[in-house]
Amino acid sequence: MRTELCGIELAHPIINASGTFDAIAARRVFGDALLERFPFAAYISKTVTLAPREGNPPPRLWETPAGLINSIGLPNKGLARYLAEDLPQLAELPVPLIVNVMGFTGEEVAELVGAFSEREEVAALELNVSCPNVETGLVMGADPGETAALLHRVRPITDKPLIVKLTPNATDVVAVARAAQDAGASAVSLINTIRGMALDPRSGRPWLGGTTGGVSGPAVRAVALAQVHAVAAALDIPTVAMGGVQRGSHALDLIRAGAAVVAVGTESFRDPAAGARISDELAALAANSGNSLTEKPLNC
Amino acid sequence: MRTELCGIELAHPIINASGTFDAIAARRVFGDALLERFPFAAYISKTVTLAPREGNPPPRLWETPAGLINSIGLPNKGLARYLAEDLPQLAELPVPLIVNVMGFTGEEVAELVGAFSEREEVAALELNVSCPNVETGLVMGADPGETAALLHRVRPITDKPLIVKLTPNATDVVAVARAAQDAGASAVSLINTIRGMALDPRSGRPWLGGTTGGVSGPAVRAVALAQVHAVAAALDIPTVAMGGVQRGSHALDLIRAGAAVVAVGTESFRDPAAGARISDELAALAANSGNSLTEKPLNC
Amino acid sequence: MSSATAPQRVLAPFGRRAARIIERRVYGAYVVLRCADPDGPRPAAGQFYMLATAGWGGGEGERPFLPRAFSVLRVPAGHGLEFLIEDVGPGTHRLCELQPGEDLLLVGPLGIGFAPPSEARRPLLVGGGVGIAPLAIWQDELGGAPALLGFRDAPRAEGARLLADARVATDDGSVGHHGLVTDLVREELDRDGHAVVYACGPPAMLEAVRALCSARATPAQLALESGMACGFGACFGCVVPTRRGYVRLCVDGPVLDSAELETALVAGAGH
Amino acid sequence: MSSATAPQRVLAPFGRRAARIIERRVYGAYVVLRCADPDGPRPAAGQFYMLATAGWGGGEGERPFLPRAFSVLRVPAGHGLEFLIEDVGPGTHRLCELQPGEDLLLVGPLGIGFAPPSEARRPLLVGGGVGIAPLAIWQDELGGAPALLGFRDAPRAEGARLLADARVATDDGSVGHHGLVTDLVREELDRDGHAVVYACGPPAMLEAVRALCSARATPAQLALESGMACGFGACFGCVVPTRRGYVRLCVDGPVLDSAELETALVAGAGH
Ligand SMILES: Cc1cc2nc3c(=O)[nH]c(=O)nc-3n(C[C@H](O)[C@H](O)[C@H](O)COP(=O)(O)OP(=O)(O)OC[C@H]3O[C@@H](n4cnc5c(N)ncnc54)[C@H](O)[C@@H]3O)c2cc1C
Ligand SMILES: Cc1cc2nc3c(=O)[nH]c(=O)nc-3n(C[C@H](O)[C@H](O)[C@H](O)COP(=O)(O)OP(=O)(O)OC[C@H]3O[C@@H](n4cnc5c(N)ncnc54)[C@H](O)[C@@H]3O)c2cc1C
Ligand SMILES: Cc1cc2nc3c(=O)[nH]c(=O)nc-3n(C[C@H](O)[C@H](O)[C@H](O)COP(=O)(O)O)c2cc1C
Ligand SMILES: Cc1cc2nc3c(=O)[nH]c(=O)nc-3n(C[C@H](O)[C@H](O)[C@H](O)COP(=O)(O)O)c2cc1C
Ligand code: FES
Ligand code: FES
Repeated sequence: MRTELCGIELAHPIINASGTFDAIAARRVFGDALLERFPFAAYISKTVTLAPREGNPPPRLWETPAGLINSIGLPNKGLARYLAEDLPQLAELPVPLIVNVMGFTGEEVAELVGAFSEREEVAALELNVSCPNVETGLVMGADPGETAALLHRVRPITDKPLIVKLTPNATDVVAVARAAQDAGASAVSLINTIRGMALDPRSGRPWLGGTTGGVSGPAVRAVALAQVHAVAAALDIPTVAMGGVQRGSHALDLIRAGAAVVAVGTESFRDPAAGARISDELAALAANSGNSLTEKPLNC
Repeated sequence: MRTELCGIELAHPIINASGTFDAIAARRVFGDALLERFPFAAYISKTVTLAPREGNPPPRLWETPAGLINSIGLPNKGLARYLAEDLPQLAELPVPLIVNVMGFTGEEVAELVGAFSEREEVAALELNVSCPNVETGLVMGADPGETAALLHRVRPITDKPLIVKLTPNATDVVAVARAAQDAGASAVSLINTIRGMALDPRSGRPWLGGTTGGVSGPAVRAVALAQVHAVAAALDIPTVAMGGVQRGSHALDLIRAGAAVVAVGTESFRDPAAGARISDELAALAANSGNSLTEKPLNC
Repeated sequence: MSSATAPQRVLAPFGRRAARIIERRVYGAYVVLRCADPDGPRPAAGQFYMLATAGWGGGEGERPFLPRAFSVLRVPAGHGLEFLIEDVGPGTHRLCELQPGEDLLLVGPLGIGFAPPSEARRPLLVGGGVGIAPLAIWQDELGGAPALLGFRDAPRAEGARLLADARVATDDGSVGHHGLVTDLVREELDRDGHAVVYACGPPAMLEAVRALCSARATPAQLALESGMACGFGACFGCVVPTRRGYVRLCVDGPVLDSAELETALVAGAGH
Repeated sequence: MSSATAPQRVLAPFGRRAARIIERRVYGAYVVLRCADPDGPRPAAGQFYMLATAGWGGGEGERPFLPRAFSVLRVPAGHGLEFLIEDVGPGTHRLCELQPGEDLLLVGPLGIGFAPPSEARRPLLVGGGVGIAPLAIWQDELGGAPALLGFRDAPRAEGARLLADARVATDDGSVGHHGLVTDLVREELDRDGHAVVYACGPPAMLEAVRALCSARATPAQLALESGMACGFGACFGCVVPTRRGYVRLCVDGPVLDSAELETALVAGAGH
């Protein structure tokens, strides 16, 4: 099941979704067993911003039918401390490292891209233009013009692959994806979480400290498949697909819909080793169904 | 729990969602018991179009985690036969009748609105500008300008309340809602189904005859609450809220988020009398929590 | 045969009700659940119910979510209902796990059942797999009729014990005729074509029966399957193509006159 | 006390594993599940596990979906793990229904447990409701320590049987002191303040204990609760505010030094 993404060699097509697996914390909890049995073929970091962020006030989580709403608010230590403290530890992972970055202006994104571009531990960058918890993210990734402008600004800065993470909260995701491709994106990834909300059963006020949040998990799987199918059919660059993947069959669906690589997010919360299980299930399915995963997907 | 919607008296705040309860078929199945224990405070018809429609080829249904994807394709007998055959039967229902219409041009919508406007069995009209199974529906309801233009075209034609049903598949649902209000809509209703897809596990090809469909049920509840909360806060006209309502507590959430009336859709498939149960549960909750449902919702 | 005058559509009580399971029997690969339904009417042969349980959901892939459709197998002397269930997915799996004392949540009876034999034609029952279910109650109603039943293998062929006067065919030849039940149907109709066929089973079997009968101008009533969400005409999801266009199988079927069909191969039905 | 030198964070095997339930006991309003965990290490007192079952989901409102966090109650002589569970919602309801022979799906041990008493201060255990769970294993590790336990009512007060040397307070006065457990804590600390307090319970109780102790400069270790999705630092959802900013309770807690907290009232915790 070896495959590749923008020239990055991958042992199998399953990686993690940004912000759903903290490899440094997981190593504190599981020790080096994590490295010996690392569940993903590449590791994508949680979103890094220029300045440190505390994130949203708690509560940050609400469980929904077959899903989860989160309003985490992109807490992170900021670029400087990330480069100094986290990158060296992440370099010890047995897989390629992709850093997910987000800025509130093109200038900020350019600074982030430039900084990581110089670090050879970093195989690629993912641009988060789609986090529904942060206004700007929604705007940038929802508008083809904004997305194109951002890519024109940062594409020249680095030779590393640039993966644009699309927001599902847009009228025409395909148009945004096309704009990203035309402006030089190396790949697109989708879906990010879908805007959602919950009320405190007792007070009737918003449960989440951030008022609204993003829905993930099995509840969004069918929406993800529709968007991946539409985007992959319209683009020539590879698609990293995610959204509610729990089993190899769900990954196979996304690959059949045109995805090059599949990311696992919320399911890792239920089982830290879910990525490895899903990759094994996918390999078994591909073997049985005689389905070569590299074959051109059915274009329906 | 008596309430009202655009001047229409309602015995309680629970009505059906368009296309999820065929009162004529239900009467064939359950007999007059349906009329004696009618579960909804008003009855909204399935979408009626000018010309008859066969609808999409089967399969039309796919079950998802805590949800359903449908690609029904708006089958209906068309305006002429609807007026002649269905309206007289629906007039026998013990509750006010709201007819949901959809056209592929402003002209068609105008013709539909004009025709129903003359029938005094009809208490109000719902404009479906949001059905994700029909291309035009998506476009009209996703664009504020298109929506305003449609309202300007049809508002002068009738004195009956016009409820605009919004699509959730839009970048800025609030902007579309505002456009509808400013152009004379009497109320808005949301959410319609969210675009989704499924593949045949065996062939890997799209399962649904319509290729893609719309997701409904508990899986979309958190998304519906977020959109209703945002729209109700921005509008002065009433909001009819729906999306995954299964219990009185879910209806209470939507009312606390600003909804005037709550519609039940997919849950009726699990229990035809769900609407009555939900209305009873809501009344009990309102009593206990001493929550007057008419009190101005918390604006958070 | 009072029953021959039985209505084909018995009205359902409005809403979903709980029916306590009083017996669970296993026939090879199939489970038969008997439940008490004091508030329900006696259904017509060929009608079906939408079934669910408490704690529906939580199975494979967080399913089932919607209720599932099941033909009534038999109405035991006295009262109550029997259903025949094959475990093919999360919903049937959950139902097959149910034990006496637990509740079924049901809506029904639903749909239109079999019409009594017209003229002096002899009834011939043709079933495949779980499709034998509606034939059992119909055989009771008719006061007897020969049955030709097809199964994949021996464990499933045990289902034949649910009907009287049955000839069996199995795909693997482990029981009865080695081959398709339609071989037996052809034989029977060649012997005496003056019959009316009542058939229920997988799409391919029904289509073969339809073709055989139309070639011989033998009237046939086919109980079809299609994916259903509601069972009472609410969702328009269960349509099958007929000569008069799409019809909702849950309210205009599940029994259709084969003359209405160009094909019995329904998209999305069967496993 | 070999245990006093026990590590506070025992590493967890990577991934989720099945643990067969070998005993289920009821203490009034609480259920104690004992499971075999041959592949798991001996946890430190105060650590917790994320628990789920097969067929998770399908409860009230199609939940639970995510695993739920539970402190280890006790490590029975030999091996295995015990958990104390109160049915407060769909997840705990499902767990309380489990019977011997069924499997728990667990990840753990997780988090940081209690630190041994510093100096010559005497340990004082303070628990409320299900918060008594981590105190039981800690009492074992310490080789004994007095416990002050608060409960809502008599059925819950039966939980006190899980610890030795316990004084009980109930809100309704049905058992022991009529009032809050913090009344007993104040009494104890006034009698002899040279103690280190180990507390676990509802937010309001922990906050009262924190205030009492800080007023007396009595060191206290508080085992907090917050809503968790993953339990191993992956989601950043379980943060609580401390003097050094938000910390993830699942990896930097659940036991926190009260000196780190301005308040123990955690948003979204408790029922
Ligand atoms: C009128 C009628 C009468 C019936 N009578 C009987 C009977 O007497 N006994 C009996 O055993 N069965 C009967 N059936 C069939 C029964 O309803 C189905 O076997 C049952 O619905 C399967 O549900 P499941 O969850 O177990 O399997 P599913 O997972 O629902 O799979 C069953 C089939 O549904 C399709 N499918 C798979 N996944 C999905 C999905 N996510 N969404 C939608 N479709 C999917 C596939 O074609 C699959 O083969 C009847 C059906 C009808 C319409
Ligand atoms: C470290 C730790 C140790 C614990 N140890 C124990 C123990 O030993 N014994 C024990 O019984 N409990 C323990 N708990 C608490 C236990 O985890 C919760 O009681 C359990 O998660 C409740 O799940 P539920 O599905 O039963 O209830 P839920 O429905 O999850 O409700 C429980 C609370 O969660 C909130 N809530 C309600 N609905 C939702 C929703 N949809 N999404 C998110 N939150 C919601 C509300 O505050 C509600 O009161 C511990 C918790 C932590 C963090
Ligand atoms: C708790 C949580 C935190 C997340 N944080 C980020 C993030 O920091 N950056 C980002 O681009 N996406 C983030 N996401 C979105 C996921 O990467 C992914 O797009 C989404 O969860 C859908 O996949 P899933 O259904 O498999 O979880 C987060 C998701 C969750 C649930
Ligand atoms: C099977 C089905 C058919 C529907 N048909 C229509 C329709 O004809 N017109 C319309 O405006 N909405 C239609 N809808 C959308 C519903 O009215 C409602 O907006 C949506 O299902 C969300 O509510 P729910 O989650 O309670 O089902 C349909 C939904 C379903 C599930
Ligand atoms: S199953 Fe819903 S209309 Fe037939
Ligand atoms: S529970 Fe996920 S980080 Fe703590």
